[in-house]
Amino acid sequence: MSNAETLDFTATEIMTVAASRLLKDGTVCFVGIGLPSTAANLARLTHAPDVVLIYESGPIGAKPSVLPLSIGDGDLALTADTVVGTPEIFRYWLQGGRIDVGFLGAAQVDRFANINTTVIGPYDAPKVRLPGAGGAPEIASQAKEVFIVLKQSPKAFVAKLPFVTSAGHLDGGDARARAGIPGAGPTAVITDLGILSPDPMTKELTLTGIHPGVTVEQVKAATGWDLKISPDLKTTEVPDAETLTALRDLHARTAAAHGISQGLAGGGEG
Amino acid sequence: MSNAETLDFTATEIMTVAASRLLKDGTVCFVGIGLPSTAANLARLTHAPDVVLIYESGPIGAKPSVLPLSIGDGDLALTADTVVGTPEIFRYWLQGGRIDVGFLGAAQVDRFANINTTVIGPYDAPKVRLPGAGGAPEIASQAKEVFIVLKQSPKAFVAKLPFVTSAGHLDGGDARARAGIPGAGPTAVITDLGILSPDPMTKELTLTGIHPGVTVEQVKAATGWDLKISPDLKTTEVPDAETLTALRDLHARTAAAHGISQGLAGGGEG
Amino acid sequence: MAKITPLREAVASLVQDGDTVALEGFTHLIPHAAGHEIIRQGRRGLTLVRMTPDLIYDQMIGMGCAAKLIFSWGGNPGVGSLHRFRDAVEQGWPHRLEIEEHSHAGMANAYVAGASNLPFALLRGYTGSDLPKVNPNIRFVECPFTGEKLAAIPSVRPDVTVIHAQKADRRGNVLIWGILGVQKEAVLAAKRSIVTVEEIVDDLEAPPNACVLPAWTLSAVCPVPGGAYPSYAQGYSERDNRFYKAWDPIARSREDFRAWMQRHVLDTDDFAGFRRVLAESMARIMNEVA
Amino acid sequence: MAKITPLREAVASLVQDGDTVALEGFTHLIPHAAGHEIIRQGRRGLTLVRMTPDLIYDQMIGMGCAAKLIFSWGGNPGVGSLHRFRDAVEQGWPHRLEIEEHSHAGMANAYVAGASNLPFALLRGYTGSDLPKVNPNIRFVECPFTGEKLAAIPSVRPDVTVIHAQKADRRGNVLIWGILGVQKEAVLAAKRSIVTVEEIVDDLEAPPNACVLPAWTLSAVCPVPGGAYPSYAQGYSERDNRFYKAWDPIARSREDFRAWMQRHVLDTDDFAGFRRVLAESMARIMNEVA
Repeated sequence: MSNAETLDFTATEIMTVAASRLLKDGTVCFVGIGLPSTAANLARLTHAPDVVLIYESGPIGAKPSVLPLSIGDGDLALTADTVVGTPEIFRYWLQGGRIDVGFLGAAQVDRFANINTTVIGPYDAPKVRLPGAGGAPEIASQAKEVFIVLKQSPKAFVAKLPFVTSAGHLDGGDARARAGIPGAGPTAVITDLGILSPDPMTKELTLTGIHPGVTVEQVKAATGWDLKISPDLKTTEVPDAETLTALRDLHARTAAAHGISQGLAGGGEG
Repeated sequence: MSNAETLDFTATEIMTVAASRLLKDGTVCFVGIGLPSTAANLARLTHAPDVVLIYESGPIGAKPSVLPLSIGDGDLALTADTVVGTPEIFRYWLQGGRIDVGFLGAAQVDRFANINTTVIGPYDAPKVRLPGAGGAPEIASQAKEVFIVLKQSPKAFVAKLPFVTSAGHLDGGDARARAGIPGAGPTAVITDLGILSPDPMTKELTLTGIHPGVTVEQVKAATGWDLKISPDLKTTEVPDAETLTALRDLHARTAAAHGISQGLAGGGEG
Repeated sequence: MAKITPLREAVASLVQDGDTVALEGFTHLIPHAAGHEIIRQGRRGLTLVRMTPDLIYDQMIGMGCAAKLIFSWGGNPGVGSLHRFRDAVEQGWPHRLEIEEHSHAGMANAYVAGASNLPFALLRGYTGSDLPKVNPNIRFVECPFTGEKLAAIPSVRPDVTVIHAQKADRRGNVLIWGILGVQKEAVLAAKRSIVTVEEIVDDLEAPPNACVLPAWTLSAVCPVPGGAYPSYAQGYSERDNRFYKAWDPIARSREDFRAWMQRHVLDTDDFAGFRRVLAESMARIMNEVA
Repeated sequence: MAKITPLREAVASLVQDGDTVALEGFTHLIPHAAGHEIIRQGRRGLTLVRMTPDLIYDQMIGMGCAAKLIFSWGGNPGVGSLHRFRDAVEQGWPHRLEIEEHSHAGMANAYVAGASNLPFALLRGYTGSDLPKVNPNIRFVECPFTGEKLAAIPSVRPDVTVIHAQKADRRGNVLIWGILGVQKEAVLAAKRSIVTVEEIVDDLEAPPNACVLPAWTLSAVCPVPGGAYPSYAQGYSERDNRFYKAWDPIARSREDFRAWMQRHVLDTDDFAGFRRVLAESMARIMNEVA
């Protein structure tokens, strides 16, 4: 590990590795495309070979050798244990209560880990029209727990969302349970600066982990509310050489297979 | 045809042939096991090669070379265009409104072609417990029209049923439409003695066809109500040699394939 | 996660007295071996669920395993009545059997609703039928958009679902093909599940979009070749139509039934034992019914 | 019963101004050729339905075909925004676009309800989301057994559904495999349907339990090899990820978009013509975005 500490890695890489580490082996994971898919597949290729990856397009137990660029890439189908129709995914598998972890991206989150992917500005006259809900509202409510991964900035981490697309902890405290929403909701928000977790009582997102080389002031500056810092703040373990190699190989294979630059392997459903 | 008129045939054979003739080529038919299945397959093997046979166990477009003894015989699966799950059969195909003809058997029918397959005697203390509804209630209400085939006797053709399992024309007249039931309901009841059809206005079952060699008195004696006779009563055309041969070959193939006597090829789901 | 285990252990650990149990199979793949094992282990007070209760439920009911039956068609397919089922309903022998009766469409939708974690199934059903008069679990709801009245019945959520399938791989993933019935829904609707299989293979060789139940959705996978007999497993065996016919006279009398069950099921160790004893008596049975 | 017919004739006879039209495909098998033909024939006032409106809907919206969009996720998958969709919603160009917005679970269930001839879909959905505040077609019903509150949304029942599939036989039976999305439900929910296919074969060679749409459930089957481009057809072609990336700068400006559509779609006779002109311009486009 002392060796690995001298490695260079990007902020996106440590975000991906940190997110990946949260996935335990054998977990059944409903995977959003983009960063969640990268992190989930990295977990599968490293410490969690038996993680079960389910994509909303239908593959169950997908084991892609390269990253899918869309939620319905052929490699997902060819490597899966089975491919069912999209209605069945949402009915028997997600609503059926079979998902341990929902792994989501987001355009914006608020201090209670509610998610906006719908609009910036008023719904009827939006400043920016975002893609919309996709699978997230029901993933956020029906998976046993939810991990959210997105880059941290004041525009993305806002005190109050213009639109709640998918429920996190609503107004905090026991609001989620009172609303009759099953599942623990978001238990971790993994960013390029650190890891935020809901306070056990208030459910307000609190900085519990910080990536090496990042200062608390940097994280606070990238957050649109007065971010609370856990008294037990931990510094994220740096990615080891093996994991970094696995991640970079995965990206290289993906770029080669899809015949495009890595930049395209970003986010989005479809 | 003059040749055929000299042929011997049994009452069951002419019932089967008469029922078979009602199925037009290209019809999509939801088939009950037993006599309906025999008649439907005879139609497919003679005048209606493009009839589409759907069985509740899942086969769509089944083309069995021998008669199935149960609703889920392997030959149905192997010869079908596709085999779907039973829920899909009832949801997308029957309830979806895709069935032209529902072809049913029955233990009892009443004067308005309502069907009983549940109990003789009171429901809570039945004299005879019959097998129950199976697919019939929704076939009877959702197929565009319904053919019923059963042997005629005073015990089977009763003025009033102890239990209405599946709706025919309810109390007659426009009762069915008023109850919001789609589909034309039973348009023909084919028996070993003749064919009964609902009166266009009252919907009371009326003798419209009589098999050769059968008398009107015989039919009346086999009916538990004062059976009306159509002024336009037609004598059933005798089965031609080709059709009879096709039917007998089908039974012979069935007996040989299933290694049993023909008697078993009777009725029943399962 | 599926444990690959002998059937006896699976039934011992997963099926409890008083459970709601669905043994499903639509003519094809009926889990007879598992039904016999439940009888051998003397389970009582079960609520049995099945669209088409046939011989195996006739046996379980006659042997006193069942307190209640939820069903839509109970008969000996291609032959006639289930005499033990009728005796229970008509005469209360060996004890009273509560029944909850639906149509196939109702039951199939109730399994779908169970697999979907919905509390009730919604369908266009039961219109004009007397079934809603005798089954308080058939209710009606109004469409909030059109005002139409639609039938509603409670989901089926068994404690245990038991099915038979063609094969499993060594991790416990199961492939079913041919007539699928409601088995997938019945498994996904249940808290626990047992799948008996014809064989365990290295690779399922499942075609794209095949009906595969991943190992992590199952509790136990038990190799029982021929475990559907007298039902069949497509690609492995044929339905033994003679046995369905032979069952009729056996089940007609309480005494003959009890003696037959004692000799063929209670006094045998497992399904292989049942098949051996049955082979011995089959020639005689066949002569009697011929 | 499916007529095997050229795509131009199918669109001319089956898609009318003002229709509710669903072009479905989940990344895989998106019917781009059919979308182009609808644009070429100048259809107007359509209510477009699709879970994941992507490039082809961006084109149809930008060309003024759509009055309304019913959807759950609108973006350029793996790239970013749909600029024509955003321009319509944010600026009302080329005219106002009404939107009815759901979640994927809602849309998928609405197609299932449509295929099942139910007036509404029942799901556990939208809890805690603001979507019910902006979409009056998201309502709630009570379970008549447990009293639980469940979401209800109207069925999707398109006038026409359009999909792309791998192959049809000469009778018009269609086989789809791989990622299936909601295509089967979308076809069965619709009054009329058009299926473009990679090829017409003598025998589908469908595995047991494959996703087959019988000819009698379809209106028209149209051979259009590569008709999903830049989407893909498993077993026939790969997704052209470069085109998805190239689309971003083309769609950013109204003028560039119009010029591109004129040259590549309006001025070409059919999808083969589109592919020829695109091949000519692709090298240049690729250079520009590199």
